[in-house]
Amino acid sequence: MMGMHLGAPSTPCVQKGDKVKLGQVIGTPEGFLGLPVHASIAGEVIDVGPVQGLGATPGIGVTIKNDYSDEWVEGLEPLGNVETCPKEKIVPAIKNAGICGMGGASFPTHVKFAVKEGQYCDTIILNGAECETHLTADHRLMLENSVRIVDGLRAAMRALDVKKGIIAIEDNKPDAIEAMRKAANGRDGVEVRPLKTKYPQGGEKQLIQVVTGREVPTKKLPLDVHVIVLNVGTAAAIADAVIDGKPLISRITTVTGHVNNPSNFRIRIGTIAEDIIGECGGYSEKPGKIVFGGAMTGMPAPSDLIPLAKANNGVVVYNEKEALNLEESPCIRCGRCVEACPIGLNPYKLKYLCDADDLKAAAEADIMDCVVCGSCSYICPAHRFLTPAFKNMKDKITAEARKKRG
Amino acid sequence: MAKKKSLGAIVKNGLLSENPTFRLVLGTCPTLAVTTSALNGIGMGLAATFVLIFSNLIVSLLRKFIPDNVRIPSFIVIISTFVTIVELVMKAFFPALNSALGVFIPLIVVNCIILARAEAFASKNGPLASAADGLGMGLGFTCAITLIGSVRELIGNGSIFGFQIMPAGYESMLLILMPAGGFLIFGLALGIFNAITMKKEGKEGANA
Amino acid sequence: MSNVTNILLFMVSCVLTHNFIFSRFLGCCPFLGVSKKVNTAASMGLAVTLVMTMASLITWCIYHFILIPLDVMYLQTCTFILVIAALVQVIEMFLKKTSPGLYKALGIYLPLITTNCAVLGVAVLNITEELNLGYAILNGLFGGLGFMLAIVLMAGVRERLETSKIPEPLKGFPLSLISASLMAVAFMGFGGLA
Amino acid sequence: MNLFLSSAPHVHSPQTTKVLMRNVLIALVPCAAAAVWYFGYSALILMAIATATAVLAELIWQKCTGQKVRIDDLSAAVTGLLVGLNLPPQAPWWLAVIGSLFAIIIVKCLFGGLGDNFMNPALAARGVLLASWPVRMTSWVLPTGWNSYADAVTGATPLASPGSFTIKDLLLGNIPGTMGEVCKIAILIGFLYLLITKTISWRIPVIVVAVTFVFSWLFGNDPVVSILSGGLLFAAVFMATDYVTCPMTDKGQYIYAAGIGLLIAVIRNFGNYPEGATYAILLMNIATPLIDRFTKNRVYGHERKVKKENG
Repeated sequence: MMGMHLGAPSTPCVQKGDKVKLGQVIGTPEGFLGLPVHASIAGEVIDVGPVQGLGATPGIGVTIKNDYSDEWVEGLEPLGNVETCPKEKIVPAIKNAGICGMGGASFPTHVKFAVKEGQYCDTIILNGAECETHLTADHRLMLENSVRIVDGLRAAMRALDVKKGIIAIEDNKPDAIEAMRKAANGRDGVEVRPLKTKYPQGGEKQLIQVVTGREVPTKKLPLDVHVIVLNVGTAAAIADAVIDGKPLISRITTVTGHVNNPSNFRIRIGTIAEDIIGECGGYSEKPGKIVFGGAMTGMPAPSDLIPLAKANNGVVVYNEKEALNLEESPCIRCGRCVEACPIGLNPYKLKYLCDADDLKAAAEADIMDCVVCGSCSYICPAHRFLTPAFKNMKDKITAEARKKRG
Repeated sequence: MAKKKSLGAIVKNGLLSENPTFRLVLGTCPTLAVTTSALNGIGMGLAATFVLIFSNLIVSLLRKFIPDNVRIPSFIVIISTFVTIVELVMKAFFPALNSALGVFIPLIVVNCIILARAEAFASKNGPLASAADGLGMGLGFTCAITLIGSVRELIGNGSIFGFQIMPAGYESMLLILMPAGGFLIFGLALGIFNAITMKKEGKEGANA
Repeated sequence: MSNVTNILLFMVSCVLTHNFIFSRFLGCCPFLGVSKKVNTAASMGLAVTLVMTMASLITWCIYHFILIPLDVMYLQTCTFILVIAALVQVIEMFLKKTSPGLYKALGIYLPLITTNCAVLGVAVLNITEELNLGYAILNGLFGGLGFMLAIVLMAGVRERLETSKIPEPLKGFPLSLISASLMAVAFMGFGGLA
Repeated sequence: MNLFLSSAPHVHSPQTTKVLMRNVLIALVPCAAAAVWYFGYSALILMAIATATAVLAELIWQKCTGQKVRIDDLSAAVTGLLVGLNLPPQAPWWLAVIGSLFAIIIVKCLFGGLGDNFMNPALAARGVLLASWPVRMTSWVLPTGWNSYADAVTGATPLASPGSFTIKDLLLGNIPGTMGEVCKIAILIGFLYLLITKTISWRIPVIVVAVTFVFSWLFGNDPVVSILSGGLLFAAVFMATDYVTCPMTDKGQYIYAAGIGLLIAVIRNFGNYPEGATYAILLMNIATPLIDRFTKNRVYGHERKVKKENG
C-alpha cells in the first residue's frame, strides 16, 4: 500500500509484470512527509491499482506475487556499528528505509528528527509502555532483540546528539524490563524506567508527563518541551536500517481474539489479514469484526483482505456478540467520562456540541486536545459514542482549517 | 395591523390568536400572583381591562400630539392616571378584593400588556379600533387568569368562586395556592396551549 | 449589636424567605425573558439591584417629604413610576459613558427595567410596610440581590436545559415556568428562617 | 463475509446504566426490609404502589410521546422506590401515587427524560407532598412492628424532641420517621454495597455528614444525635448522590456536598422545618449547573486559568 504513513501517499515506480527483489523501492516519496515504500517480498508485480485499505476510500497499492526467493536487492549501504558510524548519515538512512512511527501514529521518523532553529532535544523516550489491550508485540520485541532496540536508541541519540535516552516500560512486563536492563547497561546515557501500569500511558503526551514531568502545551509538539518519543519497534527498525542498511519490510504483530492459536508473528508489511489469520489456524468462531490495532484505538477492517500497514501492531478478531455495538442510551451525567479523560476534557459536554455540529464551540472547548484514547466511550454506562464523535469532529475541524488555509 | 379589520375581529384576535397571557406571554406577574382564586382573577382582569380600554382610547386620541421621543413617559402618565382611578374605586367599593389583590393594583401600571398594546397598537390606529383592541386584550387577559384562577382554586381548596365542587373527602393540595403552584399551573397551561395550537397548525399544515 | 443581627435577619428574609420572585412574584417578566445566559443574567441582576436601591431611596423621600405634606398620597403611583422611568434614563446615560461593556451587555433590557414590577413593587412595599428610610434602602438592596440570585440560578438551570431533549410544545417559556416552580419549592425550605 | 464496522473502542466496561440502577435498588433493599419490619404490612403496600406508579407513568409517557420505551433501565423503579421510602408509614395510598406521578412526569419526563432533569425527582416529590399535605406527611408513628396490629402510636421525631431516644434506638431505628430513614444500620449496609460496587463515590455522603456534624456542633446541639436523626443519612447516601443532579467534577462535588451540609444545619436550627435535608439538597441541585460551570478541570497543556465564558 502506498498510503501507509501519515502524509501524502507515495507514487508507485513499478509496472505490472516487473520483477522486484526484496527491499526494492516500489513507491517514491511525495511531499515533505513522504516516505519510500519497499517491496517486502521478492517476486513479480501482478497489479498496480486501487486496493481497499483501512481508510474509507481505497488507496493505490502494488500487488506482488511471492516467488519465495527472498533475494535482497543490491545497493544497500550498511553503516556498521551505531556508535562509530558517521552521525550525519543516520537520518538519511532512516528516511531511505521508509521508517515511520510503529506505535500507531505512523508519523515519518526522519521528520520527527528534523530539529528546527532555536529548538533542541535533551531526552529521547522509547515507548515500551504498550498499554493497549490484547497487544504483546512490543513485549515480544523487547524480550527477543533488546540489543537491537538499544542500538536504535543510541543511533537516534547520536544523530541528534542527545545525552539522555529513557526506555519506559510498564511494570506488567517485568521480564521485558529485565531484558532491556541487561541490554542497556554499559551504554552511556541509556536508562530503563519501569512505570505503573495505567491506560492510556502509552500516549505520547501522557508518557512525556509521567517520565519527565513536562507537559506538551496545547497545539504544540513534543519537541517544544525538548523531548522526542519513539516506539520500541521504531527503534529496532532504525537499528536494522543503520547497521544492516535494510528498509522496513516486516514488523512483529500480535494476532489474537477468536483465532485457533493466538500468537505474535514477524509479518511482512502488506500481507493480507486472511493469510495472517490462516497462519494461526484460522477462525475459532464466526468473526463479527476484525480490528487492526488494539481494542481501545484499533481500526475496524471492512473485510479480511486488508493488507498489514507499518503501524498495525495487532490484528484482533471479535465474534458477533462482541462486535454488536450496543445502541446509545441517554446520558445520565454520572461524570465517569470526566474522571476517565486523561486530558481533563468534558466528554459529555463535547458530545452535545458534536451532536449539534457546532465546530466553533467544540474547538473553543479544546476538543483538539483530545488524544482519542477511547477511555470515555469505554467507561460510559449509557454506551454513548463519545470517541467516534470526537474523532469525526477533529477531522472536520482540521479539514475546515485546511480549507481556510486553502 | 394597518389593514382595516372589523371591530369584532379585533376583539376576537385579542381573545384567541393573540391572547396576551398564553400567546404573547405578557403580564406574567399578576397572572401568577393573583390567580389564587377565580374571584381574584376576575377582579384583576376587569380592572386591567378597564385601564386597557381607556388608556388605549386616550393614547390613540393623543397619538398625533405626543412627540416621539417622549412617547413612553407620556403613555405611562396616561396609564397611571387610570390605575389610580381604579385604585380609588377598588378601595371604596371592593375593600375585600383590594386587600386580596394588594400591591398588584398599582402594579397594573407596569403590566406589560398595557404598555405593549399602547405602544404597538394604540399609537398607530384610530381610537375606536384601539378601544376594541383594549377590550379584546382585556377580555383575553381576564379569561386566561380566570381560567388559571379557577383551576388553582379547584385543586387548592376544592371550590370555584367559593362553591364547593370537590367531594367531601378531598384533601386540597395547598401547594397550588403557593407561588410554586402558580408557576407550575401557568407553565403547564402554557404547555398544553402550545400543544393544542401545534396540533392545530400541524393539522392545518397537513391539509392546507 | 442587636441592630446588626436584625439587619442580618432582614437580609435573610428579603433574599431568601420572601424572595422577590419566588414568594412575592415581583419581576417575573425579565426573570423569564433575560435568563438565557448567566453573564447577561448577572449584569441584569446587578442593574436591577442598582435601580431598586436608588428607587426605594428616592421614592421613600418623595413620599414622605412631598406627598404627605401636600396630602396627595393617591398620586403615589404616578410619581413613583415617573421617577423610576427617569432614573432608568439617567442610569442608561451614566452606564453608556462609564462602562460601555455593561451597557452593551444589558442592551435592550435596560428600558425593560422601567416596566419591571420588582422596582415599582419595592417602592410601593416600602410604603405599605411603613419601613423607615434605612430599612427601605435595605429592602431595595436585598430585594435586588434576591432577584439577582434567583435570575442567575435560573440562567444556570436554563443553560443546563439547553442540552436536554425537551418536548416540542414545552420549549421556551412553559419549561422555564415549570423550572421556576421547582425552584420555588426548594426556596420554601427557607420558610421561617427570619 | 459481512463484518461490523463499529468504531473504536471495541470493548466496554460492564457497568451499564441498568447495572448501576440495579445496584441502587439492591442497596435500597435493606432499608425497605427494615421499614417493613418496623412499620408492618402497610409499608410494603405503599412502596409497591409508589414504584409501580412510577414505572407505569414513564411507560405511558414514553409510549404516547413516541419515544423508545426505556423502562428497562430501572431508573423509574429507583425513583418510585425512593418516593415510597420518603413517605411516613401511615401515609394514604393516593399520596404515594401523586408523589410518584409528580416525580416521574413533571420533574423528569417534562424535562426530557433520564439525564435531563435538573432536580432529584423523588426529593422534589417529597418537597411538593410536604408542602401540599403537611399534616399527612408529618404524622409520625412509633414502630409497631411486623406482628402487632395495634393502631399506630403517634410521636414526635427525634429531631423535634431530641434526647427522648437513646443512641441505640436511633441506630436500630425503632423511632418514628419516614420509612426509609429510620434504620441507620440498613442505610449503612446499602452505602457499603454501593461503595463496593463502585456505583457511587464516598465523596458526597461523607462530606455531607461531616459538614453537618461540624455545623450542628457549632450551632450548639449535640452533633451525634443530629446526624443519626431525621432524614440526613438516608438523603446523603441515596438522594444527594443521584448522578443526574450532582456536579460532574470532584471539586464540584466537594462544594456541592459542603453546601448541603451547611444548609441542613442552617435549616434545622433556624428554619421552621425540623427536617432540612430535603430542601438543602433541592437547593444545591439548583446551584449544580453554576457549580459545574465554575469547577472546570485544568485541560492538559493549558495554564491554570478558570474559563468563565464557554459553558
